[in-house]
Amino acid sequence: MSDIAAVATGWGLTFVVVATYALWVVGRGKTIGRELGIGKRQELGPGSDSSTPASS
Amino acid sequence: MLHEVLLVARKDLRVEWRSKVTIGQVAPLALLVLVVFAFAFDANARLLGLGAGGLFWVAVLFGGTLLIQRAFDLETDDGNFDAFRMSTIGAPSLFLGKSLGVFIQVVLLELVLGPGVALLYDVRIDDWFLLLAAALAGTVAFSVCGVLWGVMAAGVRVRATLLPLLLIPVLAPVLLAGSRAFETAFGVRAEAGWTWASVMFVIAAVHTAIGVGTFGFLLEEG
Amino acid sequence: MSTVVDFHKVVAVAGGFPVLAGLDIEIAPGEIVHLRGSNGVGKTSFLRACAGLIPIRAGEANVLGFDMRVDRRAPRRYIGLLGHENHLYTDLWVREHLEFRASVVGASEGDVGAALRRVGLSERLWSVPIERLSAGQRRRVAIASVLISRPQLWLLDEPHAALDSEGREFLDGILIDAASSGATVVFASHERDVLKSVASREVTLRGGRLWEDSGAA
Amino acid sequence: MSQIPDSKHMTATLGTRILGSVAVAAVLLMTLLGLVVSPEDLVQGHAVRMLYLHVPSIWIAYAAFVLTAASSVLFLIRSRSRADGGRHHDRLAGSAAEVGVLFAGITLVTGMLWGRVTWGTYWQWDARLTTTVLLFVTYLGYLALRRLPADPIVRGRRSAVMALISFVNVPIVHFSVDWWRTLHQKASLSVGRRPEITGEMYWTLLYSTLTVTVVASWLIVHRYRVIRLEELRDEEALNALIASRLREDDVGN
Repeated sequence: MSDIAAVATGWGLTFVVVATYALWVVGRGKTIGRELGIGKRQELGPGSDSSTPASS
Repeated sequence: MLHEVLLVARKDLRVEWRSKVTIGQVAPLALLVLVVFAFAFDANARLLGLGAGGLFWVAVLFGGTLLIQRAFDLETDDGNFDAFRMSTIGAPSLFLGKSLGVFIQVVLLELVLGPGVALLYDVRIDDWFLLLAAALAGTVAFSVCGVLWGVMAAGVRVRATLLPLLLIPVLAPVLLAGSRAFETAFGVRAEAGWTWASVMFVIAAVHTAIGVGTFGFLLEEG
Repeated sequence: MSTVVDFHKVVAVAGGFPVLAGLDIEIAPGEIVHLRGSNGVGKTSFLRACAGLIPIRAGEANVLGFDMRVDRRAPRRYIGLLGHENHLYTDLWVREHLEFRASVVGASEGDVGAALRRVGLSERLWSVPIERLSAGQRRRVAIASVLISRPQLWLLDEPHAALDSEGREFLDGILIDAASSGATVVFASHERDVLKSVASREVTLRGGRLWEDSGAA
Repeated sequence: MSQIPDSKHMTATLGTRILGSVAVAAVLLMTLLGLVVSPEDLVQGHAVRMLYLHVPSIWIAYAAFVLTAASSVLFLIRSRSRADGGRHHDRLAGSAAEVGVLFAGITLVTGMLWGRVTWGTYWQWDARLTTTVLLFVTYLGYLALRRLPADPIVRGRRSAVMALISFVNVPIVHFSVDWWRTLHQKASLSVGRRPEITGEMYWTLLYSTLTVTVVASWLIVHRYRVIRLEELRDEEALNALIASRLREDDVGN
């Protein structure tokens, strides 16, 4: 395997995996949020909810 | 507290005495594993001699995991954990008692496996003292880790598959240290076998401390 | 202590389901309470909540004077629980099992024999592995295991199940003795007629709460 | 009885939206820097570009497992005194572990590809690779334990104890494996030591580490919220069930 092919595979796999995971997490959040009837008021104010971790 | 520890351990050993699962089933099975290793290595006496220390501990791990499973199945089969929860026996005593019971059964298993390895793989022992110390340390570490994870998987429907998955990564250092220490004791590796043995003592001590501290959390339901 | 069990609007959840939903009940010392109701009304859960094995989600619960919301382990040592399961080590001999249970609660060897005789288990069965016993005989061993700890509060889940009529008579005798010596008994059972004699009070649960109560005798 | 507390911060908030946008922009720049701008290494050639993923990933994996362990300890010692029963710490532990496993997996894959080019083999029984694979499997087990159906408190305690043991085990595993074999390139980014990767490559690595940290934080925050939402949904269903049970017999009583 050439070094360029290896780098391309590594970066490609990483991007696909992280993106898939991110989409899954967001999608699941949206689905459950919709079930609970929330998530539409999301633009309200900055994140000051003490029970979620700091949005660093 | 010592009284309670001994009570629990004695009960487990009496169950073993009546059911003879360790001696009658697990030990022969582990011996069989030793034979299978010879197939895997094409009965190459040199390879088997070099790997004897490691193969011993792999066989102990295999048989020991079954023993741990068994030690907790006999508590969950007929709701005996409820009886423990209702009793005055403290969680640390239960942890230490179960560990002691498992320890003695694993020692029994090793008493069968040890001669098996020595005979089948043609091993000569250079350093008996190191061998026994390493066996002791490794077995204590195995027992306390096993009981700690055993209670986590106890009563769960998927326990048979979950327990090895949880147990083996944690026991990897024990496996590594035990193998190296045994190899030194067998004279096939000129390396600090005693240091490996002390690694196992440290692992045993750490997990004993964690077990005594957290077993109560694991026992309580809800 | 005026009440042994004092539940007020208790809600308890087990397995993601509200098994007790606003249960109100008071039980006085010396009572023999027969819990009735069809499957899934919360009989078992009530017994387990009394034993502190299920956490209380809402409401007030006191057992033997201990607040179960603060420490539900505290009263356990005074409670004898017999669940659906027998809590037996089936590999052990009957006597060995009882000896283990006895030594946990600090009872003597003599108590073992006394308890086994009390449940009517003939001496030839004492040195037999429990797994060879019939279901009814195992139930008797389980009852003997509870008896040996001399609990102040007996919580029995379907104790009569699997027992023959002789076994039931033994059990009834044990319960009456326990109650007359000041202990309290709560048992769950479907069977109505057999037990009328022994129970001093009948309580019917429905939907995780009290439905009918014959009142203290 | 049934209400949804502070529901407005459950999915996206302004804060995490900004964080997410920053993450996307940073990743684009990181790709540019890592794949185009930064030079080839004299010895490793293009393979050095793998380290811009490999090194930050293992850093994130370890950081996430530290977070899991710290949250688990807090859960064990504080759960009784907290109003939420320690659920906050439990959720944090769970989401961090999942992200940690993700990045440990990425570490392994990139490491193996790097090894194929540099060492000529996918796998060396080298101390750090071996430690990482054990870590990966350990935390896969942790996630398996978390997935078991159980009462939330029971599951929380069980997984907290497991996280604690797993974490205590990390140095033990590392030490013993390290002692067993050492073959790996020395740590690439370390404080107080002259880095072996220098110049533009060093800065690219540093920047990638920062970027991956941002991405991982975003993932953890969102994963946390999903766990929270799931719990909320279960709680809602349970409260509705309790309410209906409390109502249903009112007439008869």
